[in-house]
Amino acid sequence: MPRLLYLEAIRRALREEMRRDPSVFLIGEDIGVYGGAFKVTAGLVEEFGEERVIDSPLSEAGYTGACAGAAFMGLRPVCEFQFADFSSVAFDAIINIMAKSYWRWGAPCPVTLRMPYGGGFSGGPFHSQCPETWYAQQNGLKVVAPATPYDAKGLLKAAIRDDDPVVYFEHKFLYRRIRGEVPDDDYTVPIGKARVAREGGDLSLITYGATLHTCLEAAETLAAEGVDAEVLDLRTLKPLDRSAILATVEKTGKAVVVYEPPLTMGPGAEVASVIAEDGFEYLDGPVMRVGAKDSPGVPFAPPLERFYLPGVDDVLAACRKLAAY
Amino acid sequence: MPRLLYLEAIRRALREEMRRDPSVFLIGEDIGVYGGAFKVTAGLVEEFGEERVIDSPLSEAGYTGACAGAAFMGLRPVCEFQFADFSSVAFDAIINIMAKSYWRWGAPCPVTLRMPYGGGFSGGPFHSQCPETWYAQQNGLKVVAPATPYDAKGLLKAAIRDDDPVVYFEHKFLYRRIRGEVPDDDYTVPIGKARVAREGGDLSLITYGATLHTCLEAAETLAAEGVDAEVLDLRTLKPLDRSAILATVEKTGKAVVVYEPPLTMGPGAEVASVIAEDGFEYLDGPVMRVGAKDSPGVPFAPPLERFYLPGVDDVLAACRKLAAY
Amino acid sequence: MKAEVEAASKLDRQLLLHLYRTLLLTRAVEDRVISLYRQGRIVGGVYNEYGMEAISVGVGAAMGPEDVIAPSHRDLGAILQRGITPREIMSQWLGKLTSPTRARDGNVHIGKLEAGVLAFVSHMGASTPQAVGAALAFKLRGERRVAVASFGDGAANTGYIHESMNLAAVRRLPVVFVCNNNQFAYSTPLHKQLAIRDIADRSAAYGFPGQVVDGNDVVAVYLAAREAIERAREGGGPSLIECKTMRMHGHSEADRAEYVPKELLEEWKGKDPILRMAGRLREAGHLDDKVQAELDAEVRAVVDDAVDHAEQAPAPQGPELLDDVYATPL
Amino acid sequence: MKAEVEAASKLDRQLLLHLYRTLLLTRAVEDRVISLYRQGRIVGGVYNEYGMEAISVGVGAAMGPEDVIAPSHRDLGAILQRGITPREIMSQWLGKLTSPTRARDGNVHIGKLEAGVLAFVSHMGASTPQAVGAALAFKLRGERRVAVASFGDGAANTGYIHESMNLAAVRRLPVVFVCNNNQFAYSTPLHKQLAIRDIADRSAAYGFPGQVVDGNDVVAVYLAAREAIERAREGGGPSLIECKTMRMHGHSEADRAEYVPKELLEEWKGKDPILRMAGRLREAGHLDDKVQAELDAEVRAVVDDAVDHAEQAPAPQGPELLDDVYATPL
Ligand SMILES: Cc1ncc(C[n+]2csc(CCOP(=O)(O)OP(=O)(O)O)c2C)c(N)n1
Ligand SMILES: Cc1ncc(C[n+]2csc(CCOP(=O)(O)OP(=O)(O)O)c2C)c(N)n1
Ligand SMILES: [Mg+2]
Ligand SMILES: [Mg+2]
Repeated sequence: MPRLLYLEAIRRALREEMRRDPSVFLIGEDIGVYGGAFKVTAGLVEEFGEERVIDSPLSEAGYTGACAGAAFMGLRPVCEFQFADFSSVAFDAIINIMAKSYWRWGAPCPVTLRMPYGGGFSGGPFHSQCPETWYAQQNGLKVVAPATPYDAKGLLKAAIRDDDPVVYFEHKFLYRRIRGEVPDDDYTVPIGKARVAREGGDLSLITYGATLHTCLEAAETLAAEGVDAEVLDLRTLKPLDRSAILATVEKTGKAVVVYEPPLTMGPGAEVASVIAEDGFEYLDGPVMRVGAKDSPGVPFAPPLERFYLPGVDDVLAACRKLAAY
Repeated sequence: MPRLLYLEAIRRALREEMRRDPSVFLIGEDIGVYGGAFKVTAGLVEEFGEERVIDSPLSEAGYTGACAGAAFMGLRPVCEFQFADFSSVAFDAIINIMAKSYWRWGAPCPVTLRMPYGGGFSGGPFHSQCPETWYAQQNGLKVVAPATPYDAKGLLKAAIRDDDPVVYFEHKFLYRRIRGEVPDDDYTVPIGKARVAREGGDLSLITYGATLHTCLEAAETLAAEGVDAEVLDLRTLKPLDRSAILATVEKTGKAVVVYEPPLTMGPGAEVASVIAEDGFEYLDGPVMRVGAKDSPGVPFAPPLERFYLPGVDDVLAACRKLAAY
Repeated sequence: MKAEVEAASKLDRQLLLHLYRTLLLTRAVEDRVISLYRQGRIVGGVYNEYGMEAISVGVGAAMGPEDVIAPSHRDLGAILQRGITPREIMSQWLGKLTSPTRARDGNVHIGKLEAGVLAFVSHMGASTPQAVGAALAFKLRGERRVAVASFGDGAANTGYIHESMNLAAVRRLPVVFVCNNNQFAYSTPLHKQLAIRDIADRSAAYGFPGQVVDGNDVVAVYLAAREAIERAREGGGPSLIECKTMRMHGHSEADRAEYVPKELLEEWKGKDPILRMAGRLREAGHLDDKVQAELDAEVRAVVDDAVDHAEQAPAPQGPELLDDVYATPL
Repeated sequence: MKAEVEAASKLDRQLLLHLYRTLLLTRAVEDRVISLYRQGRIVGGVYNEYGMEAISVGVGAAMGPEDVIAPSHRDLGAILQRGITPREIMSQWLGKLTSPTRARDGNVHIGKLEAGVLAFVSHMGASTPQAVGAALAFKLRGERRVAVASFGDGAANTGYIHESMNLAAVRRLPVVFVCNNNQFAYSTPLHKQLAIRDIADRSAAYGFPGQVVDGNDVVAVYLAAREAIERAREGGGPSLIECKTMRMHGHSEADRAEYVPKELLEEWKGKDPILRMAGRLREAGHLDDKVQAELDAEVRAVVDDAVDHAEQAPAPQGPELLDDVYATPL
């Protein structure tokens, strides 16, 4: 089985889906000849032509709204934001046109919204955001955030085939840093299903995206300290896999929710709330959360960004406190 | 002391602040001669003129962005959205221009964003939303949501005088349904401070906005059943008054968080998470939440909307379950 | 009147009577909704195109069966011609399960894929990129279909319209933009909304043709729309039609519209599109008292039936709210 | 060249030398940033206005001391004239606490209220309504100040620009829109971005004047900007200046820009704004080898000092991140 970069896995999924289904097309800025700001779509315009790999004018609200219209006509647009940050100007189109259409008037809106997101590379306040919360709060959307090349391919294929609007969070920091086994075959990863990334019995680390790797690293250190952490990779943020969350807490009795957006009102607040309500009887300690610092933006300079981002040490500190509880 | 409608209290605050400070001006759609879709600004253009009560073209992104620019020049814009729902097209201006400016480059951005919000009048999916979550997740913003005429006036005055962007949620259903004592004098209600709206020792109802009244009504019924509920009115959603939340839970050991947005990922998720982490040792039962149904939109027809909105019965059911725990 | 009669004479009698009948039906539905509203039998607010019917009727008549429209909130006349029935429309006003939005949405928020009607989104401007996207789909698949985007003079100033028109222009998409300029956006008069005389001129900012049409002349609207739609169908790209008209009622029926100068209303009352079309048909010998009476009766029967149907239709109970949330359930 | 010399001759020597010196300084800062970037000493990506300096230099020179600019990401030449020092600019590139954004933001995201520079927001178009709002404040207070909004040919297609221009037109605000048309938006060439020849023509869609200017001619830009700014200052309302130019480097220094036709670059190399201005000054007798050498030395010294300063400036530790989050602390 080939070992691919996270980014290559995404490209594979796009290419395979475009070959499989002529109704799939791509739209975004600089995705054609240039291959996208991160080269994710490199080579696709050569294979599929300019009608199916569309370089849009600089108009996110317009082309996102247009994706909804194309989807209503039966196409399957894959809509790329150059950075997830810029989807803020298309927020209305996503939450009001797309998310509500099937429920409101029975029109399926099979759009995949590709969101290169996350920090860790001195991108500053407007190129590093984690806007999962913007979308995970909106019912009618599905929101996924793969952490591995395998899931990146499988979830993207599932998203494209899904008849609902799916917000697909691809972590920029993982693009070229993570390599993993990715089958050549046509597989999908089901939307809505979490995955136990590491089995353990002492406490549960519940996370997704880039912080999965932070958690796995922390888990190794904890193991050396005699604490056996289970790591749950949520993979889907909407709808949440409540039963997987409750199952791991039932098993360990202790939960730390880890995510990259700022701590307050981050997506892990919902996870913690589910545990505090439906998993209360399993709990042997407080439900802890580790997120980024509550700053208005992701900072630019490396020392600030290191301080800002949740790191292995932050996860370890929370786990040690909880393990000792 | 005059007993004013919630809506009149808002208008008073606007008039008093405009008289007090010539740098305060209003901008929005139809707020001048027409007095606004809800007549909140009725009479103000007559007193302050068209330069300070500006009927904008239909361009929320543009005029919200312009408010930021005017604020940087030292004015204090009060920016009205005709319905809070429509702020989705100004989302970027609020979270990227306004929320980050002081932190990022030291420019205070004293804008008050008036958001008529909430359901209960068959307004349908685009005129009834509760977008508190959109803004409460963004650091750098302050978010307030008064539930009484007294707070409506006091928090609006505090918001206008504040040097940060403040998102002011005024509940449409309360406009003409709630009357209360509102002093003629110049008082403010501090941003960031919750208020115990009803003392009680058996369990805590933690809420804000229109559901404060739902909770107070439920508390009366519970009292008759021998359950003495404390009701905490958060008043500010960002930053949360964590100590008030923890204090009431310390007192009662049981918490039900009640809010009007859909249950999942609603603003109460953060409240529940704070309790589950920092109030864990006080807890005698699960942290429960009552919110609207997880539907993609607020429905139009009354039977659907009644089913959708969290009502007294929903609050009672949760409280009875928790009281019996 | 001369030019009008001449233009009309290019159309056959059947088409002219279709336009007239649709004007009558549109007005009749509006009148009935208003009277139900006054009786407190309508759920929510009431918006209509009173006095502006020629625009949506003319545009709707010019569309082909496979074409698609993203209507504004004042486009009943077009919707009625696309196979959405008066029964469905009345069900929508009464919040019944038989409405196209199954009581989840209301009033003018009607959409139906099979009818080629994209459900109106309240956010002004937000419907327009959807039409552009539909046109994109038509072009990509090589279909000879056209999308129509309809919006008002207020909506014209939203970013959505700019981005939509520019995108359509760059890709030469088969889309026709129709702006109904009724001189007001809620209470805001034109001069506070924009600083140019003709919104049609904005087409030059994108590189496609624009024209001004008398929005109270159903034949003029029809002819302009037909030409623009055929141009788009033949690969000629987008165009913009500005229809000048006047909003004769309040923004909604709850709005007494005291901000509208009385004289303006008086002036435009004389331009009522239905009376004008009637006069023209009579002049051309297509209409007399007998035909008028037949049409009135026919239209009344349709509306009566629609209201009866809607009143008897089932209302939602509540829990249906959570059916069909996802098109692909988990 | 004849017309240029004539236009230039209307300006006095001091002003011409100021323009030239600022062009040199801008280019020198760019060159130094690029060399630091190649050495791996810059934090983050590098964007510059290489070959386009005449626009921001000309516009910046035309602004009054109390005026305000919402710059684009290629407006160093204007920023340098507003009292933001090369030291501050280099501190920004190196992510130091002495930068105007205290290392919280970087590269071209420079802003300073006292200097009348509104910090650039990455989101294309988002800076423009801020300039409109500043102009609104000036008008409301009766101040004789003008706001300048600068943006590119790509940004021109965002909804923000449409809404901003329309709002400025309706209220006749003292704002000057400057579009630097450098023929590319990242990799996207003009014809995929818009379907008209001159972006300046879009001003007609709002009802104010627009004009095309040779963006590589600093004097032409200066004169056009001065006229537009003075018109705005006198209550004449907004206007749009489109400066035609060419982006001579990649979108960022990491972009090899292979999508740009070689011939296009060759053609525009000959139009370099600095060489052109030098030629003109020499022709007019304002510049000789000696003056040039003095200017070069002066500019080099300024840049050397700025880099030294920035390198020695303190870097953030981390926890300062959470200082000064709110202007009104709780
Ligand atoms: C983005 C947005 N802002 C505000 C509103 C509230 N609103 C509804 S209709 C309307 C006026 C629309 O004017 P116009 O586009 O001219 O259409 P008309 O009603 O005149 O047909 C306004 C302000 C809205 N629906 N959407
Ligand atoms: C809303 C938004 N979308 C995408 C981007 C990414 N981006 C940065 S610059 C750029 C191209 C800008 O082109 P133009 O406006 O012509 O300015 P230029 O870089 O040519 O000076 C793009 C697409 C962005 N910054 N903002
Ligand atoms: Mg109108
Ligand atoms: Mg450009």
